[in-house]
Amino acid sequence: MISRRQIFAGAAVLGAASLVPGLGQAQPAPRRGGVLRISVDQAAGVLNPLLTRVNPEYLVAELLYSGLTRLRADMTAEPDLAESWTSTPDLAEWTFKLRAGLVFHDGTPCTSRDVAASFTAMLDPKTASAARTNIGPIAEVSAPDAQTVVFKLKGGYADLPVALAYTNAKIIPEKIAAGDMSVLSRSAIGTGPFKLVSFEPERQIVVARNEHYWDPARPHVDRVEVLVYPDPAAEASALIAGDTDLMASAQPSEFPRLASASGVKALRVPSGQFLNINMACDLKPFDDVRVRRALALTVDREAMVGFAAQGFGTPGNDTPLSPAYHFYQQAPLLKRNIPDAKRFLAEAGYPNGLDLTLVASDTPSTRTQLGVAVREMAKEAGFRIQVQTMPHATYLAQVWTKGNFYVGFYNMQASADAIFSLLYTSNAAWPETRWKNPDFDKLIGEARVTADEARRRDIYGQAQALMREGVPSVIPVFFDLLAAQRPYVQGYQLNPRGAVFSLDKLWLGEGAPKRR
Amino acid sequence: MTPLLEIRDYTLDFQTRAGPFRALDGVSLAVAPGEVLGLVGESGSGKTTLAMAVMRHLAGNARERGGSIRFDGRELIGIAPAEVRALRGRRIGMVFQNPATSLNPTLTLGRQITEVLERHRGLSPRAAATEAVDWLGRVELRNPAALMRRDPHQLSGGEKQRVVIAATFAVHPDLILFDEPTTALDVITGARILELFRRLRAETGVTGLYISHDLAVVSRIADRVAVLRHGRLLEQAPAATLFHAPQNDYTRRLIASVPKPEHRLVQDTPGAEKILEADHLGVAYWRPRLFGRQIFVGVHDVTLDVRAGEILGVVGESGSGKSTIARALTGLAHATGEIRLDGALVGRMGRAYRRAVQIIFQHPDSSLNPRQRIGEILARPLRLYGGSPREIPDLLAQVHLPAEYAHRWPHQLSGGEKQRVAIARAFAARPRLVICDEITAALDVSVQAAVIELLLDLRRQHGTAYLFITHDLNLVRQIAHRLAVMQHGELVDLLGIDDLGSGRENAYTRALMEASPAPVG
Amino acid sequence: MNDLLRRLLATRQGALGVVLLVLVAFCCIAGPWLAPYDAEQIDFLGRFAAPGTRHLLGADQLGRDVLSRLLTGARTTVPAALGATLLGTLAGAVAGTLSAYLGGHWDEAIMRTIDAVMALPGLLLALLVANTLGAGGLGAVLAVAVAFAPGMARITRSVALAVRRQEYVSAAIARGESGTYIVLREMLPNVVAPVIVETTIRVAFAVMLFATLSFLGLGAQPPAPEWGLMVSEGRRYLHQAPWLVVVPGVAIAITAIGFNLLGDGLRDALNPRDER
Amino acid sequence: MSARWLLRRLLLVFYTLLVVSILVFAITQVLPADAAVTLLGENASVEALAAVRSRLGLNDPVWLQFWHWIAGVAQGNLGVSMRTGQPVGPTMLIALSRSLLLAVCSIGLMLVVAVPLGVLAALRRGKAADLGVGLVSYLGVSVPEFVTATVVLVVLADRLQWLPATGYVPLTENFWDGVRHLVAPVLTVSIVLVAHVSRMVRSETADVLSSDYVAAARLKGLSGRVVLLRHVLRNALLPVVTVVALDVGYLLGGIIVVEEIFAIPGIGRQLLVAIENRDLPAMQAGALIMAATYAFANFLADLAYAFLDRRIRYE
Repeated sequence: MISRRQIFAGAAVLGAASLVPGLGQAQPAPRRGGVLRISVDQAAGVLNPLLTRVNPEYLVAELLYSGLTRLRADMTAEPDLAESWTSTPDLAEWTFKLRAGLVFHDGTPCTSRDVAASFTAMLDPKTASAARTNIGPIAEVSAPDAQTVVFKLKGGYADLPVALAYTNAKIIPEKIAAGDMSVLSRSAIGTGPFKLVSFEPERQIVVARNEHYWDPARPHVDRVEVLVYPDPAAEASALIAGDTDLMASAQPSEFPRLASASGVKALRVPSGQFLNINMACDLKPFDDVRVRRALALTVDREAMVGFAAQGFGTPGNDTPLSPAYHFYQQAPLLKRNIPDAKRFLAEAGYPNGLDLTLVASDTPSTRTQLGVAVREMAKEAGFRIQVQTMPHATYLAQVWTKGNFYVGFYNMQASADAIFSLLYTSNAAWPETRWKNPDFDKLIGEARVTADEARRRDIYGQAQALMREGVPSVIPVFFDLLAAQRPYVQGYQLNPRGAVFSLDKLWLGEGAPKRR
Repeated sequence: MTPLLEIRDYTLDFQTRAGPFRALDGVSLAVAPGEVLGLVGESGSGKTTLAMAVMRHLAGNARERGGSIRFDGRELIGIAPAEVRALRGRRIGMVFQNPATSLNPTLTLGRQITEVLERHRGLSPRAAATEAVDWLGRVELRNPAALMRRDPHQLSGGEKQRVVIAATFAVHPDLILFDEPTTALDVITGARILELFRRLRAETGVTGLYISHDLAVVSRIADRVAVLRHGRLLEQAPAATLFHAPQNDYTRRLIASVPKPEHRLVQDTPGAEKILEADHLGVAYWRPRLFGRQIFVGVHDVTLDVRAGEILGVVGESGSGKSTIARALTGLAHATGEIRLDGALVGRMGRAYRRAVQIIFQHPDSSLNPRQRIGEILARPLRLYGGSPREIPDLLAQVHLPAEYAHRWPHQLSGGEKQRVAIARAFAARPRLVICDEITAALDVSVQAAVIELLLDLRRQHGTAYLFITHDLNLVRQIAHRLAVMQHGELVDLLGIDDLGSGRENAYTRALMEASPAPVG
Repeated sequence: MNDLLRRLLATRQGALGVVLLVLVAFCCIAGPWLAPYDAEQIDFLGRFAAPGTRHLLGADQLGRDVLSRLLTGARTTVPAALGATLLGTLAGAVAGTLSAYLGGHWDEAIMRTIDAVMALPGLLLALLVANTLGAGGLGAVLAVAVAFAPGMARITRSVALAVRRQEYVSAAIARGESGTYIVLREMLPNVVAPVIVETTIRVAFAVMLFATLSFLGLGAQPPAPEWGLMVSEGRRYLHQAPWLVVVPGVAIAITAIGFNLLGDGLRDALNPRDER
Repeated sequence: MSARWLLRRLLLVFYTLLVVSILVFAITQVLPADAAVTLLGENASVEALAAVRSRLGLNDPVWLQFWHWIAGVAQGNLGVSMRTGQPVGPTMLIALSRSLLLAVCSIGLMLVVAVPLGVLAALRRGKAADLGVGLVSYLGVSVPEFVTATVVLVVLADRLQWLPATGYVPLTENFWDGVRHLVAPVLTVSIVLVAHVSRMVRSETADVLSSDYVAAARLKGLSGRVVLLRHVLRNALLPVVTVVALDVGYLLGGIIVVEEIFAIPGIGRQLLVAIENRDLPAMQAGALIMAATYAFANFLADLAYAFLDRRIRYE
C-alpha cells in the first residue's frame, strides 16, 4: 500500500530537479535570445496536436502546446501545466492541480475546463486521435474547479502521469475542442513556449517566444525555425555547413560523417526503438511456437546490430524492452543455433524447410535491410524467405496488423505497460501478432494496479520471460537514437523516447551565429 | 573583245567514299561582255557545279584539279575569302532555281533587297529602301512600297522570283548566273519571267550565264549555247547554229528528244467506243473544323470521256485540278457525279474496274515501296488480277528491263528505271486505260523521250488508252488525240488536237499555248 | 540484316553503341556465371569493403559484392527497360496507327486525348501507375510502358501519316487492295524503321526512368540487384563508400549511352537516302 | 491568328484538363491504399477510420465524389488537403511558383549555354568541337538526375562549400541567399536540358546551314557574321521555342527528383508527398495544375511561334 503523498512527493522532487538545468554540474547559466535552426527529415504536415503522427509534427506540437505532464529523459513524468497530482490508493482516480494564471496564445485563460474538453476530444473515436488508446484506461474526465482536473479510470493504472505525457495529449481551448477542430490545421492556439509565426509544412515552420508562457525563464531562444530536409545526406551537409544548428535525428549512414566533421557535436543515446519480425500466431505456420523459435534461433543478433543499425544499437532478445526501459530484465542473449533451429522446424512438421514472404514497408529503409539480412541468416536453417518491399501507404492499408509475416518498427514508449499493451496483450491496440497468452495478460494487468516498484519489476520480469519463451515476434535489435548539433547549442538532451525534444530548455551559447 | 568570264581546262573532283568522282573534266568556255551564254545539260552533267566554281562556293569535298577561271582578267582560283565576298553579289550576281527556298522565310522582302544594297552599294538604309522600291517596280511587281514590308510566304512563286531578280539586278553586277530560274515555275509564269529577263537585259546590257536543262528555254534567251554532259563540254556554238546543225551525237539526240508539237508521234485515230465516261465529276476537299466545316474545292463539274485506244491529254497549271481527276477516277478521292465503264455505271469500284483502269504516278521515288523488291512489287498485281509471278520476266522485258531486276530494291534503280517498273506494274493488270499523272515531270528530257516511246510501244501492243496528265503542252501535242484543259478546278476546254490554233479554242488554252516555250529547230 | 549491321557499324555512333551494348548484353547473358560471389550473400565483416583484390568493385552495406550484384543485376535492369519500352511502343504504335488509319474525327479525338495525357509529365504518370500497381518489377515495367505509350503513339501516327501519303500506298489503294494488306504489307514495314530508331533511344530513357522510380522507392525492390536501386540504396552511404553510387551509376550511364548511340546510328543506317 | 483559333486552342486546353482530371481521379480510385488509413497511420482504429472516411466523403459513390470535386474545381475550389487540412489550391499554386522559378532559371541558363554549344557544333561539324559537344550531350541525357544532383551536392556544397547544401529561401525573403540556394538545383536541371537542346540546336542549325537561302545569302556576298546572325540563327532557333515548351513537361516531371533532393517545396515535391500520403485532393490538384501549366506553356509556345515565324497564321 502506497500513500498518495509518496507519489506526489516523488514527482515533485524530480520535477524540481529538471527545472534547474544541469543541477550538480557546473554549467554556465542559460543565455536568452537568438534564433535556433533545427532540421527535421520529414514534412510536418499535421499541425493539430491531437492528430500528429510523426516526429517532426510532435516536435512542432511540443513547441506550440503543453500537456499536463512532460516526459523526462529517464522516462518519468515532470509537471507541465499540472503542478502536482495525487491518486486514490487503488490508482483508479487521479487528481491533477493546474498552475495558476495559464493563458492560451490568444490571451484567453486556460482552465481545467479546457483540459477536460481536450481529453474528452482525444477520447472521442470521431476525433481519430492516437491518444485515445495511449493515455491509459480513462473512463471520465471532470473539472470540479478551475484549477482541478479529475480522471476516473476503468481500473487502476500506475503509469497515468507518464501516459498523460503522451505526444498527442496536448491541451487546446475548450471552444475548439468541443466545436470545429479544423481551425487547428492552419493555426495554433496553445499554451506552449512558442507561438506560431509561419507554417509551410514542406519547407519550414517558424515559431517565436510566447511572452506569456507559464515559466518566465523559458524559452531561452527567441525563435525556432524548423527546416525540412527530405534527403538525409543534404540534412547532414546543412549542419556541417552551419546552415542549421541542430539535427533532430540523424541516419546511421550519416552519423560517422557527422561525428568526424569539425564544428559538429554528434549525439547518441541508447533507446528502445526497435525493428521486429511479426508473425501471426493465429495462422499457419506461425501458430506453432516451434516455427517461431526456429526463426529466432537463426538470427545473429550481434551481427544484426551491424547490418540494420550500422553498429549504432544494442542486440535484442525478442522482448520490446531494451536496457533503456525502466523495467528491463537482463537475460543471456539468444545465440544463433542452426542445428536447433532445424530441429524445431522438423519437429513442427517442416523437415524440408519453409517458403515464406516477408513484407517490409519502404520507410524507414532499415526495415528492408533487416528483412534482407534475416533472409540470408535464416537460409541455412531451411527458411526460404522472399522479401517484398512496398510503399508505406500500401503496407498500412494491406499488411499492417493483417499480414502474417512482416517487419514492424516502433519508437520507444514511455513505459513498459505502454509498449506491452500496445502490441502484445490479447486486447492490444495494434494486435500485430495475435499472440494470445492469458498468463501474459494477467501479469500486465497486475502490474498496472501495483504501485510497489520491486513488485512491478518482478512482474515485468516474468512477462519478459514469457515473451522470450513464446516469441510472438523476433526483436533482434534496438536502435540508438542519433542526432547532431553545433557545439554552441547548450542544454539539449536527446530523449530516448524519440518523440520528445524539449527545445524550450536549450539555449545558444558562445559562438552561435547572429541571426535576425 | 576580251571575255568577261573565261574558263580554261577546268577540272574538278568530288572526294567520295568510293574514291574521287570527276564532276567537271577539262571544261573551257568564255562569255563576252554583254553576251548571254546558255549552258545546257541534263541532271548530273555538272552545270550547277560549274556555276558554283565561278562563285567560289564549292562543297568541302570538292578538289580542283587544274585549269583556270578568270573573271574580268583576274584569276579566281585561290583568291582570298575577303576578295571572294567582294565579288559575290557585287560583281557576279546569281538567280536561283527555287524562289521558295532561296528567300529567307523570316526576313521581310524589303530587308532582303536592302541588305545587299547597303553592303554592296554602300547606301544608307533610307536610300537603299528607296532604291529597293524602285527596283520592285521595275520587275513589274504591283504596289512595291507595300511589298517591302511583306514576308516571302505571302507571295506566289513568280512574284518571289521577281524579288530575287530585283535584288540581283539592283546591285548592277557585271555578270549574272541564272541557275534554272524558271524550272520551278508554271509554264505561263515562267514565260513571263523570261520576258522580264529579256527586257532587263536590254535595259542594263548585263552579261549572263544561263543554265538550264530545257533546250527550248535556252533557245529563246541565249546568244550562244554550250552543251555539258558528264562534266565534259561537248559543243559550243551560236544558238541558231547549234540547234540547226548540231555537231555532236549527244547534242543531236538531246535536240531530238525535245518535244516538238508539230512532230506527231501518234498517227492513228481511236475508235468511237467510249471506255470510260465521267459525268459532272466533282471532288470537294474539306478539312474538319471544330466549328462547322471549311470546304476547299478540288474539281467542279467535270464531264469527259476516254475512248478505246485514245490518248486524252489533260493540261493546266499546277493546282488547276488535273491530278484530282486522276484521283477521282481511281477512287483515291471521294467524288460526286457518275463514272461509267463501258457504259455501265460504276458504283463501288470493284476488281473489274480496278483492273481496267490503272494509274502511274509522278514521283518514281515514292511510287515504289522501298521495303519491297521489284519482284514483289510486280507479283502483287499479277496475283490480284489473275496473273502469275512467272510472268515477271516478261513484264520486265516489255519495259526493257533485264529479268534480274526482279531481285533488286527500288533504291538501286535510276529514276527512269523506277518509272519503267511503275509502268510494268500498271500493265501487269492488262488494263484498257492507264492514267498517267505527270509521269515524266521528274525526268530528264532524254529519259522522258524514252519513257514516252515505251508507252506508245505498249499501246501499239495492247491497244491501251491513256489519260495523259501533264503541264507540258508541247509533249502532249505530240501524242494526244484530244486535249482537256483545266483551270481553277474546272474543265474550260475539251477539243481535238487538230482544233488547236484553229481559233475554236478557249482564250485560256490560247494563252497556255503562247506561253509554252517555242520549240527548237 | 547483315547489310543493316554493316551500315550501322560504318557510322561512328552506331559502332560505338554496338560495342557498348554487346558488352551489356554479355553481362545480361553470362553475368550470373561470371559473378565471383552470390549477389545476395551478406558478409558481416566485409561491409563497406573498398574496391580491392577481394572485392574488385567493393562491397555494400551488407557486405555483398558489388561486382557480383552488378553482373547479376544486368538481367533485371536491361530486360526490364527493354520490355517496358517495347510494351509502351507496341501500345503507342497500335494507337498511333489506328488513329492515322481511322482519320477524320476519330483521329482528332484520339490524338487530342493523347495530347492531353501527355500534359502529365512522364515521371508523374509513371509514379501514379507504379503506386497503383504496387512497387516492384512488374509495376514499374507497366508504369514506364504507360508513360511512354502516348509519345510513341504521336510519333507512330506522324510517321504513318507520312507513309500514308506516299504514292505506293495510293497505288495499292487504286489497285483495290484490302485495308489489312495496305496497313500490314505496304505501310507497316515503312513505319517500323523510324519507330525502331525512336524506341532504341527510349530504352535509354527507360533505363533512367527505372533508376528514378527505384530512387523514389517505386521500382525494383530490395534485395534485387537492380542498378537504379543499387544507386538509390548506395546513396545513403555516399560519404562512406562512394563506389556504391559510382559503379551502378556508371553502368546505367553506359547502357543509356549505348542505346542512345545505337539509336542515332540506326537513324543514319536506316535512312533511305544513304541506302546505296 | 483569329479569335476562332484562340477559342479552339483554349477549348483544347480545357479538354486537356478534363482528360487529366478524369485520369487522375480514376487512378486515385484504384490506388491500393486508403487515404483514411494513411492519414491516421498506425494509430487508426476502426471507429477513427469510419469517422475520417465520412468526414472526407470517401463513403460516397465514386461518381458523386468526382462530381463534388469537378464542381469545386469549376468554382476555383480545389479542395482541402486530407493531411494538413489546408486548402490545396493556394498551397499548390505557391509550390508551382517556386517550381516555375526553378524552371525559368534553368531554361535561361540552358539557353545561354546550349544555343552557343549547338551552333558551334553545327559550324564545326565532324570536328573536335562537334564531337566534344556530342559527348557532353550523350552524357547529359544518359545520367539520371539523382546522380547528377548528388554529384553537384557533394562537389559544390560538401567539398568546396561554395553553396548551401539544400533548402529554399524565397527571393523576397533574402534575395542573395535565395539565389545561392537556387544555384545547385538550377545547375542540375540545366545539365539534362543543355544536353537535349544543344543536340536540337545543332541539327536545326545544320539544316538551316545547308538551306538554299543561306547559300543564297552567302552568294549575295554578305559577311559571315551577317549570314550567321541574320539568316541562320533566327531560323535555327525557331523550332527551339517548341522544344522548350515541350521541355516544360519534362521539367515539371524531372523537377520532382531535383526538388526532393534539394528540399525545394515546389509542386513536384508536394505531389510526391501527396502520393505518399494518399492525399487525394492534393494529388488531384497538383496533377491538374501541372497539366494546366504544361498546356499553357504549349499555348504560349504556339503564340510565340506565330509571332516569330510569320509563315504561320492560325486560322
